Parts: sequence; structure tokens; C-alpha cells
Amino acid sequence: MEKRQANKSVVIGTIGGDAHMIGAWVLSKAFEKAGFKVAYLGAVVPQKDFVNAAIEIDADAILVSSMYGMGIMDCEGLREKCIEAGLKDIILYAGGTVAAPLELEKNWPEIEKRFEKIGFNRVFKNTCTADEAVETLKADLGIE
Amino acid sequence: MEKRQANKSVVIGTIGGDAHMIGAWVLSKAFEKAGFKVAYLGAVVPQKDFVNAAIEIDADAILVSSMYGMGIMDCEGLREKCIEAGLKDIILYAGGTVAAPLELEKNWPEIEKRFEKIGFNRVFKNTCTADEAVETLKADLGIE
Amino acid sequence: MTFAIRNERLTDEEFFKIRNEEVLPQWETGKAIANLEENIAIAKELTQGKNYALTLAEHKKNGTNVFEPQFGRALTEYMIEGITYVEENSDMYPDGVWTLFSDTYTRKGDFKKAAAGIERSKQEGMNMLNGWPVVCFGVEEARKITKAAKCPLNLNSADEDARLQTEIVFAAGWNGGNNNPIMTAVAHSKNIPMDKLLKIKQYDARLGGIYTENGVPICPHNASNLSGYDAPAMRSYTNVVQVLLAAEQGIKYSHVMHGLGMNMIQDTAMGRVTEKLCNEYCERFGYKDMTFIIGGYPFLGAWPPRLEEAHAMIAWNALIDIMGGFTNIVLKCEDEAFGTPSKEGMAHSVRLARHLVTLLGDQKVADSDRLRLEEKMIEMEARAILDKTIEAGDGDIALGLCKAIEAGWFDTMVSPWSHVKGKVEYIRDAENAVRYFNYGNVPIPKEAREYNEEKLKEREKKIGKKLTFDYVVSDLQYASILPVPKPFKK
Amino acid sequence: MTFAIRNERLTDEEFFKIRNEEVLPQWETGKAIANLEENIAIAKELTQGKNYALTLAEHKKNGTNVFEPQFGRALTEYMIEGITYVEENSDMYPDGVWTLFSDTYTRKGDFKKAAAGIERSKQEGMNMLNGWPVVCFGVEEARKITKAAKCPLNLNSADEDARLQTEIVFAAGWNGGNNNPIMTAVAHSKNIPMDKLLKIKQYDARLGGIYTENGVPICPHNASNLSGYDAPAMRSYTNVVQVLLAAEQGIKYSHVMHGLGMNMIQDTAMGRVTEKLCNEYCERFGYKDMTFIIGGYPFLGAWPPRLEEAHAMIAWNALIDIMGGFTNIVLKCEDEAFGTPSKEGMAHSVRLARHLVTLLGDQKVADSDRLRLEEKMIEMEARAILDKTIEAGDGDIALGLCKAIEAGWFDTMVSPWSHVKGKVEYIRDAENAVRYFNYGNVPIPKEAREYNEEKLKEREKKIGKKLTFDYVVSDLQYASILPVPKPFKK
Ligand code: B12
Ligand code: B12
Repeated sequence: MEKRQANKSVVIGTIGGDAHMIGAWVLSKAFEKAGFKVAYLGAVVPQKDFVNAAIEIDADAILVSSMYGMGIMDCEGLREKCIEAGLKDIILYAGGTVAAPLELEKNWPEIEKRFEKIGFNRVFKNTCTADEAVETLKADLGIE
Repeated sequence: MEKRQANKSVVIGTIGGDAHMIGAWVLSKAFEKAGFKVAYLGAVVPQKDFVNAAIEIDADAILVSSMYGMGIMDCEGLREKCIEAGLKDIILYAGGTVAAPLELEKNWPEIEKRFEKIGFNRVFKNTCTADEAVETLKADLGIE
Repeated sequence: MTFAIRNERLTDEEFFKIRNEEVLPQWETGKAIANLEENIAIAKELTQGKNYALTLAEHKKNGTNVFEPQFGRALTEYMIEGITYVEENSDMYPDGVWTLFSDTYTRKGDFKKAAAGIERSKQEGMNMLNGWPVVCFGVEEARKITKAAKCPLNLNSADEDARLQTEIVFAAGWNGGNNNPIMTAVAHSKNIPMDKLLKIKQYDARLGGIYTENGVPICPHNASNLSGYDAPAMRSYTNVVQVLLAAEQGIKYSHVMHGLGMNMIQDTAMGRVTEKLCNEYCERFGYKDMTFIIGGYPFLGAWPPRLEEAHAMIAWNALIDIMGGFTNIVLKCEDEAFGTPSKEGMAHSVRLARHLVTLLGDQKVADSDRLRLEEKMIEMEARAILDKTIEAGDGDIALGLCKAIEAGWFDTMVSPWSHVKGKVEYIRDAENAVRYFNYGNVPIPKEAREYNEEKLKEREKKIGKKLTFDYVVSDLQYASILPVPKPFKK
Repeated sequence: MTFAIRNERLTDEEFFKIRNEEVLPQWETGKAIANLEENIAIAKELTQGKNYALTLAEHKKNGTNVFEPQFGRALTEYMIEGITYVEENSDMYPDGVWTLFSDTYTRKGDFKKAAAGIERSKQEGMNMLNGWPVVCFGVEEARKITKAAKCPLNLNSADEDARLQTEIVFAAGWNGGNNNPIMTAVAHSKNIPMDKLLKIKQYDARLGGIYTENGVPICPHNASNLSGYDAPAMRSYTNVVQVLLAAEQGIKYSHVMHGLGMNMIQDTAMGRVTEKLCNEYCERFGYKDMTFIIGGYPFLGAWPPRLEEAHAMIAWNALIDIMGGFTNIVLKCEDEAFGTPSKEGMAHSVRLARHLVTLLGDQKVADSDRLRLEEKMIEMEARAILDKTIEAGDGDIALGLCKAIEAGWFDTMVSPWSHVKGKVEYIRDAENAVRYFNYGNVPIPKEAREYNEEKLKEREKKIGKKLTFDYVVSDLQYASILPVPKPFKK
């Protein structure tokens, strides 16, 4: 199968019951500045809204922010929903303070393993700057 | 041999090139308050001055303060000088921040071993309060 | 728009109707607390000598500080372990009180997910929730926590509907809770309209009123952290309005907890103005015998992800409280950037803050022209918004608040809540005080605007550049981004 | 008593006679630095872009802060490892400078014991000295350290005779040293008379003058920590006198380093008064083109033996510097109560202090009546002692100083030095500012005494008891004794 043509478009939002919207907002500003089309969904976003928005703007990637600690649980199942919606190959990133247990948050290889297992392409610590996020996605899309 | 009769008298001072006199001064105030006769020698006191003062006031104990880090080296030989002067059984205490190497200062059992080896009866951390020092000496002298 | 809300005390009839039809049936643990009289009696018994409201009031009277660490974990055993550890390792008793927080699933009323989080935590042998699921555990478990703690307890349950949580913890002898509808909406909500939210919050306040009237004084958190980045006048406004709403329901104590912006003079001025206005407006509306305990909540913006920088934050925030004359020192800890506070982190923070109190003695920010000017501006701004609010509500603060939000007189910058205009924008000045970059529709008086412009100019002069929206964005992270070692910069 | 000392510049003849007959022969490493011209040339080369004096002056001009960690270990390899570690792990460059300290054996001129300490350290595989033995190692080893460091270097060698140490480190491109005869006598000496000490210190200062005149500006530490517990006026006095003594020998830069008492207003006032008096008295005596960099040395009294309390101390002391408008922030670290600073401890302190600078922006202690009153009192007291000193010396500050000490106009409380009267006694007031409990012979003006009494009354009112000498003693440890957990108190 052919790799789809990147069209510089991303969906950004904070998942589940999570009200922390600042990180996602800062990301959306950076992606806009870098010339991306951004569907910015704000906070407290259910999984299905991410998928719908991705379809709507024909997104290259969904960037899920999760700060409040239940990121691991909230992200389970998103890849399956994408597949059902025909977005099998869409890039899924997660980022923030994704884990409630401090022992897990400080054991990053374990977090990466867990996110890989539930179908995410990458997961980012909350020390990741908006610029780094943009650069990484560009590299993964093979653009610029 | 008979144990000598305690007469509530101590020599207090800071040894070697050590200029820290405050701890020793605070100790001297506490021992005076507790009814001891105190020969307070101040700071920068050579070993022989401790011994001479102990003879002069017929001291039960010599309390050596050492704060500046070279306590281990500065205290070596004091017991021998006491023995030479006929003060074989005089109680020797050391106290303060006695060791320059932090790894040693935080390894108190090792410090105790070292001070025992050079003939000191006890060695005290710098968290020892003046009252604790008084109480300990009283107990060692079997008084009150 | 019309709003179906008034600042009026719920009648007993209304209260008990809501209680029996809406609140207790929310989850099975509601059954165990059906008897309110019995709840109050037990709470009274359990909090002999450790009532949250009375402890705060006592310290306020004595001019001493209260340390308020925070903690929340998925399982009761973790809670008890953590509380005991901190109390034993920080000498917080008898000058400390606790804020315990519930998890977000519980706060959003999704008790099933909270229950799943409990199971998951047991399975994984780790804390998988961001707080203690009050409702799933119920009153008996909550009482275990009360008994284990030496210090008084308060619940942070900030979100739309905390009524069942409040019922449970009050019955367990926790004598504080959230009563901050504005804070809640701005920080935790997405869609609920203010009038609907106020209706819910009246219940919590009335419940506190009933406990208070029956010998168990309740002191809710009256928080104004808002989105974390807000003007001091907006915080003062928030605190005053929330006091008036609670007082109507019979609340007599208020922990007036300011979100700190981290400019010492500005934060101090804010605390003073708020206390003055709380007294004045309560008097005006006829609420008598109110006790306000002024507190500071450490900067609720991004924290640095490294120990020493976090310690700098803990120290500076506590010092603003101490020097600013605040009674309550709410504490964050060195874990802030990573996860909810560990017991070790919280013990450290209490020790650090306590030693600052020891070092400072009675030192306070001295009275000065600079301080008085800042007070003047904050007061002028807060009054402007308050008075427009009261006018718009025809003397009713609840109705006025709904209209103030609709009009954008009350506004905030980075809120998930869809009902604020979000037009106001903040930026820091040369002294890192919070200033307006964009006033939106907030009715800032001319003199205050001029002062604001002047302050922005000072920063422009300092950096030698015009301030742009980019600075608004980068200021959000001014306290969290670690310096890149210079030799590696180009 | 008569004193054989005048504040007059050493002639070249005098200087070189002392150099060749007294200083260089003290130890074999004196040989390698016989050629002063060559020393200066190499020092110049080695400190291109990292001169201590110029770095401080530059920050003062820009209104930015300098971080000054301290370090000292028995072996050169430990020194280089520590310096490199801190510089790499704290982002101190380019806003940092180093104080490196020599060990006490070296300071007391007992080079044999220092050499034994080196051997012992190698044997034990541990640092067995409380500083780096400058003289035993000599200039080539010192230059290795200079090359390894990114930041400028300063030597703390405070004790009676540091001349050979000063020669060696200046030749190695360390551009700061001690020039604080009063501080030295009070804190480190037992018996040396002041006139004899001043004679020795004139040499260090003149050496600095010669370097300065030849293109390598030297900025000595002009310290006023004294015994750790002293009145601010006594510190200002110390700084001013030490400036005048150094200036006469050709020193142009002075790091006017105040010992902090930890009351923010009082310490701020002290810094301001000292700077004002330094300028005024230098002008009066005709010393031109002087640059004073005001710095703060963290509380030199007993520190708490636990991490978090130490962090509170680090933060509060740094904040006084920052808010007080001091340029230099000298740093202690979390190891203070246990041993000389570890590299990790120092890196932590730099990070903590740097983040405070970030958080504060341009925040400073605001001008206020309270501050002005404190300044007025300190200035009045310092002037009274200064003017009596100058009068007693018939216009000569060196002679006057000797007489001031003899008369007890200058005095300190807990000094090992036999020549101070030791009659003055200090105690803290309700705000933990340092006050006189006993004036001794210090000529404190009436108005200042009245103010002092008033401040003591405030504390008596606070504690509900008369202040006695017991408080003088217990105040010595007010910042170091950890609270005993209350449940275990009777
Ligand atoms: C501000 C804040 C709030 C504000 C949020 C305001 C708002 N409008 O968003 C308010 C007050 C609402 C709040 C509430 C709560 N909070 Co809060 N909050 C914070 C705080 C202090 C800063 C977050 C922030 O704004 N950072 C600034 C932005 C710019 O950075 P960022 O979010 O990290 O995003 C950056 C990166 O992470 C990255 N990134 C983020 N997402 C993604 C995604 C992708 C794909 C990529 C590539 C990158 C990326 O890029 C961004 C730009 O650099 C953090 C602690 C901290 N980090 O300092 C706690 C924190 C996140 N909160 C926490 C908690 C627990 C809560 C509450 C439950 C309160 C409580 N304890 O009682 C509630 C929950 C509310 C809810 N329903 O979600 C915890 C979460 C713990 C955990 N993970 O286990 C934290 C860590 C604090 C703590 N240590 O306890 N909070
Ligand atoms: C004040 C002080 C000074 C003052 C002293 C003023 C004076 N008049 O005494 C001055 C400025 C002179 C000074 C100088 C130096 N100091 Co100093 N100083 C301190 C400091 C901050 C406090 C000491 C103090 O006064 N404590 C208060 C008194 C009341 O407590 P105390 O001394 O601990 O005594 C109590 C107990 O220890 C106990 N005790 C003490 N002795 C004994 C003996 C017995 C038998 C018993 C039972 C109990 C006992 O009872 C006392 C009452 O409770 C300590 C660090 C700290 N602890 O906070 C550093 C410290 C002791 N100094 C230190 C150093 C290195 C120096 C210098 C070399 C400076 C330098 N780094 O360049 C010089 C050396 C001068 C010299 N020749 O000795 C180091 C020593 C390191 C080490 N042990 O390895 C310390 C630990 C600081 C550090 N971390 O670097 N210092």
C-alpha cells in the first residue's frame, strides 16, 4: 500500500475528563505558526471527537494531550476507534504527564512500552517543548 | 584501683587551629549552669593546654570541640599526653563536625570507631545540644 | 439571556428535596448517610479539637501561620499511609491542616470509571487515579481517614457536581470543602452554564450552613486560582462573589484562598484588598459574624521539572504568604511537574515552609507607596467589576455574576470553559507582576489602564523590544522552562 | 598603648624587601613565582574574558546578579572535578564566579601539617583537609585549576598571614582574595595585635594594587561576617574601614560582602548604608575611581542539619540579596551543617538561586518609611564609630582602628580574638533583626538606643517575658535547632 501524502494537518486536544488545555493550546499555536492546519478541540475531549475531527480535516496525526494522570486509561482504545473509522495508519502521539503513579511517570521506558502496546506511535514527556513536537512530527511525516 | 571521686569539673575548648568557639562557649555556659567548675580555654587550643588545665582544676573530663574538619588528625595523641601527665583515666569527649570528608561525617559508626581507637570515651555529632552533653557526662560520672 | 438563579437561601424543603431526589441516589454509598442529624453528631464527635474552621480561625486570631499540604491517592490505605508519614516527619501538627483531593472521574460524576480505577490500582499495585474516590468508598472509609489524621481535614473536589462527595466527607468530619463556583467553572468545566452551576453549589453551601448551625463549623475553600494566569483584581472579585454566595446559605467561615501570581507586592496587595472587600460587601448585604482566613495557593501555572527549581518555587510562594500577612500557606511540592504529591515531597514542603516561618519571625512586607498604589489599582478594578455585577443583577450577586460573564466583564484567558469570552490576555511586567495585554471587555477604569500601560512600558524598556502576543504565550512557561546551559547555545 | 601603623602605601622598596625576605622564603613553592612581571603577564593571559573584578563590575553595571558558589578540597584533582561538575550542572556560566578556599593549616602557616593532610588524603582516598592547600601545591597546580574553570576565581584564605597564598593565586590568574583585616582578626585569630596584622594585610593589598596597575584588576573580598552574629552598623563600619585600607594600596575594586543577619529590611538597609559610606569616605580621603560591588554572604551562624531547612536558608539568604539590590549572591549549600560544600550541594544551590532570580524579575524591596528608618539608624551608628575612629587616629584610619578596638568602640560578641573587648551582646527582636542586648563601649547614639529599646520591647511583648542573657545564648541557634515533633513534647 502507498504511503499517504502528508497534507500538514493535525488534530489537537486534551482527552477524557482532563481540563488542562494550556499545553494543547500552546501546541496548537506552534503548529499553526509552522504552517499546519490545526483542529484544536480544547479540553475534556472524548475519543470519538478526536476521530471525527481527524476525518473532517483529513489529518496526518492526532496529538492527544493528557495531564491529569489518567492518560494511560483514557488512551486505551483510541487506535481501535481510528481503525474502525478507516484511519488505520494515522499517526497517534500522546504527551503530558500521562501517568498518575509517580513511579511510572519516572520510568519512561515502561511508559513508552505501554503506549506502543495500545497503538500510539510516540509518547512525549511534559518537558517536550512545542517546537520539539513540531519538529518530530515533521520528521515522521518526512516533510520540510 | 579505686575509681576517683567526681568533683564536677571540666575543661572545654576548641582544638588545633580551629577558631570556632561558639559551640564550646555554649557548652561552658551550660556546664556552669549545671554546677560544674569549668576551665573554658576558648578556641585554637593546643593539646598541651588542655592537659595543663585539666591538672590545674583536677578535671573529671576534657571536652574537646572540633568544628573545622581536621578533628580526627588534631585529636590523635591527646590520650597519650594525658597518660604521660598522670591523667590515665580522665574522660575524653570530642564533639562537633569532626571530620572533613562528608562521606565520613555521615558515617557515624566509623567515626566512633576511630575516636575509640585514639582513646576517646565518646564522640558527639554537632546535633548534640548542650543539655545532652551535660546529661551524658553526669551519667558517665555517676552523679546526680 | 435570562438566568434562572437568585442568591437566596435554599429552604429546608428545597434542600431536602434535592438531597433525597438528586444527591443521595447518585450512588449506592448515598444510603449510609441518609440521616443528616446522625451525620452531624458523628462529625462533631470525630472533630473534637481538630475542626478545620476553628483551627484556621484560631491561627488567624493569634497571627500565626497554618501549613496546608495536599494529598490524594486511589486507595484508602495509601491515604492513611501518606497522611501519617507527613504528620510524623514534618512536625506539621498542631499548625497544619490537610487538603485531600478526590480523583477527576469522581468529580465528573463517572463513579463507574472511578471504581474501575480502584480495581486497576489494586491490580497494578500502583496508584492509578489522581485522587481519592470519595463516592465509591463512602462514609465509613472516609471516617477511617479522619481517625488516622492528627490534623483537620478539607476536601478538594472542585468540579461541577460535588454534592454527594460533600455529604460524605462532612459526615466523616472533614470540615472544609469547595465552595467556589467561579473557580470551578473556569478551571474544570467545559459547557455547564453558570446559573445551573450556582444552583448545584448552593446545595453544598447550604449543607455547610446546616452543619455550622448545628455545632460543626464548616470552612470551605474559597479559591481564586482560576486558570492559573489571572489578574489580581479578577481573583479578588472571585473571592468576594464566592463569599457572598456562600454566606447567603449560612456559611460563616471562608478560607479566602488566593492564587498567587508570584509578584510579592502585587500578591500582598491582592490579599489586603480582598479582605477589605469581603468585609465591606458582607456588611453591605447584611451577612454578620463572618470570619475570613486569608490564604495563598502556590502559583497554579507550569512548574519546573527539577528539584532545586521546585524548591525555589515552594520557598518563594510560601514567603509571599508569610510576608504578605496571609494565615494559610497551601503547599505544593517538588513533585509538582510530575505527578500528584508524594508523601515524601509533602513532608519536605512542610519542613521548608516551617523553617521559613522560624527564620522570618514577624517580618512582613512593609507598608509603602508602592504597595498602596498596587492596592489602589486592584481595589479600583475589583470594585468596577463588582459594582457592574451587582447593578446588572439588580442587587442580586448570583444573577449579576451570570450577566458579568455573559458580558465579558468577568473573563479569563486560558480556560476550558466555553462560557467565558476568553478575550482578556495577560502578560508579565518587568517585575513579573501580572498585567493586562488585552482588556477584552473587562471594565478596567482609565487610571488603572494608564498604570497598566506604564508597567508594560517598563518591561519593553528592559527587553528593548515591543511586547507581542508571543510573550503572552511564552510567559505561560516562564517559571517552568529550565535554562539551556549557555556553552551549548549558539 | 601606641601602635606602629599608619594607613600609607608601601613603597616599592618596602614591598619588595618584604616580598624577598619574608614572603617568598616561607615555603619552597615561593621560588616559582619570584618574577612578578612574568606572573602578571601570565595572569593576564589566563584571565582573558574571565577576570573576577571585571565580571563583577559588568554585572553591577547591568543590574544583574552574580552567583558565587564556594569550594575547597585537599587535592587538585578533587578541585577540578568539583568545579567542572558545578559549572556543567548548574548553568552558572557566564553569571557565576568562584570562591575557592584554602585549608586552615595553610592559613595558619603550618605548611608541614598541610602537606601531611595531602598525604593523609591520598592514603585514605578521602578529602582530609577543609580546603585546598595553596602553598604546598604552588603556582603550576593553581594554574591547572584556572584553566579548568570557565568562571573567574577568587581565593578565601582568611587568616593572619596569607601573603604567600595571595602571591601564588594572583600569579595563577585568580583575581580576588581576602582583604579584610578586621574580619580576619575577629573570626580567625587568637592573639595577633591589630597593628601587626594590618602591616601584613597591607602587603596583600599592595600586591593587588600592582596587578591592577599592570592590567590585571584585582577585586578582594571585603567581608564583614565577623563572628556571624553582629550588628549591621558594625558590619558597615568594617566594610568601610577595609575599603579605605585597601584603597590606599591601590586597590580599585571591592566586593563589599556583607554578612547577612536574615532580617530582609535590616540587611537591605545595611547594604545601602555601606555603599553610601564607602563612596563618601573614599571621596573624603581622596580615593578615586573606586568600584564597589555589593554582595551578601549567607548567614554565618549555625545552620540546620537537614536538607529542607537548609534549602529554606539558601532561598531566604539569596532572596535578601536579590530583593535588597545586592549584585553578588554568595552561596552556602545543603551540606553546611555537616562539612565543606560538596559539588552536588553547590550545583543545587546555584540552580535554586538562579531560579529565584528568574522568578523575581526586577522585584526589589520597596522604598518605605520602615526601610528609611532602619537605614537612618545604621548610618547614625556606623558614622558614630567611624568618626570616633578617624578622630582617634588623627585622621589615620589604620591607627584609629587600633584605638577603636582598644577602646571597645568596635566590638563583637563571640570572637576567639583576645583583643576585642567582647562586651557587646546581641539578641534578636520580634522580626528577628539583630539588636543590642548590651552596648558594651560601643558609642551608639541616644536616638539609636531608644529605637533599639523599642525593638526589644516588641519582642518582650510578643513572648510575654523579659529578655535575659539566656535568650542571647539561645538566639545563636535559632536557625539550626530542628523542631521537636509536638506529640513527643510533654
Ligand atoms: C495549570 C494546572 C492546572 C490548571 C489548568 C488550567 C488550564 N486552563 O489548563 C487547573 C487549575 C485547571 C488544574 C486542575 C487540576 N489539576 Co492540574 N496542573 C496544572 C499545572 C500546574 C500546569 C499545567 C500547565 O498548564 N502547563 C503549561 C503547559 C504549557 O505545559 P504542558 O501542559 O506540560 O504542555 C507542554 C508539554 O507537556 C507538551 N505536551 C502536552 N501535551 C502534549 C501532547 C503531545 C502529543 C505532545 C507531542 C506534547 C504535549 O507540550 C506542551 C508545550 O510545551 C500542572 C503541573 C505542572 N506541570 O506544573 C498540574 C497538574 C497537571 N495537575 C494535576 C491535577 C491532579 C489536577 C487536578 C485533579 C487538581 C487537584 N489535584 O485537585 C485538577 C484536574 C482538573 C481536570 N479535570 O483535569 C496534576 C496531574 C497529576 C498526574 N498527572 O498524575 C499535576 C501534574 C499537578 C500535580 N503534580 O499534582 N491544573
Ligand atoms: C559560625 C561558623 C564560623 C565562624 C565561627 C565564629 C566563632 N566565633 O566561633 C567563622 C566565621 C569564624 C568560621 C570560620 C571558618 N569555618 Co566555620 N562555621 C560556622 C558555622 C556556620 C556554625 C558553627 C557554630 O557556631 N554553631 C553554633 C554552635 C552553638 O554549635 P556547634 O558549634 O555545633 O556546637 C554545638 C554542638 O556541636 C555540640 N558540641 C560542639 N563541640 C562539642 C564538644 C563536645 C565534647 C560535646 C559533647 C559537644 C560539642 O555542642 C554545641 C552546643 O549544642 C558552621 C556550620 C554550621 N554548623 O552551621 C561552619 C563550619 C564549622 N565552618 C567550616 C569551615 C570550613 C570554616 C573555615 C575554614 C572557613 C572557610 N570555609 O573558608 C573557617 C575556619 C576558621 C578556623 N580557623 O577554624 C566548616 C567545617 C567543615 C568540616 N568540618 O569539614 C563548617 C561545617 C561549614 C561548612 N559546611 O563548610 N566559621
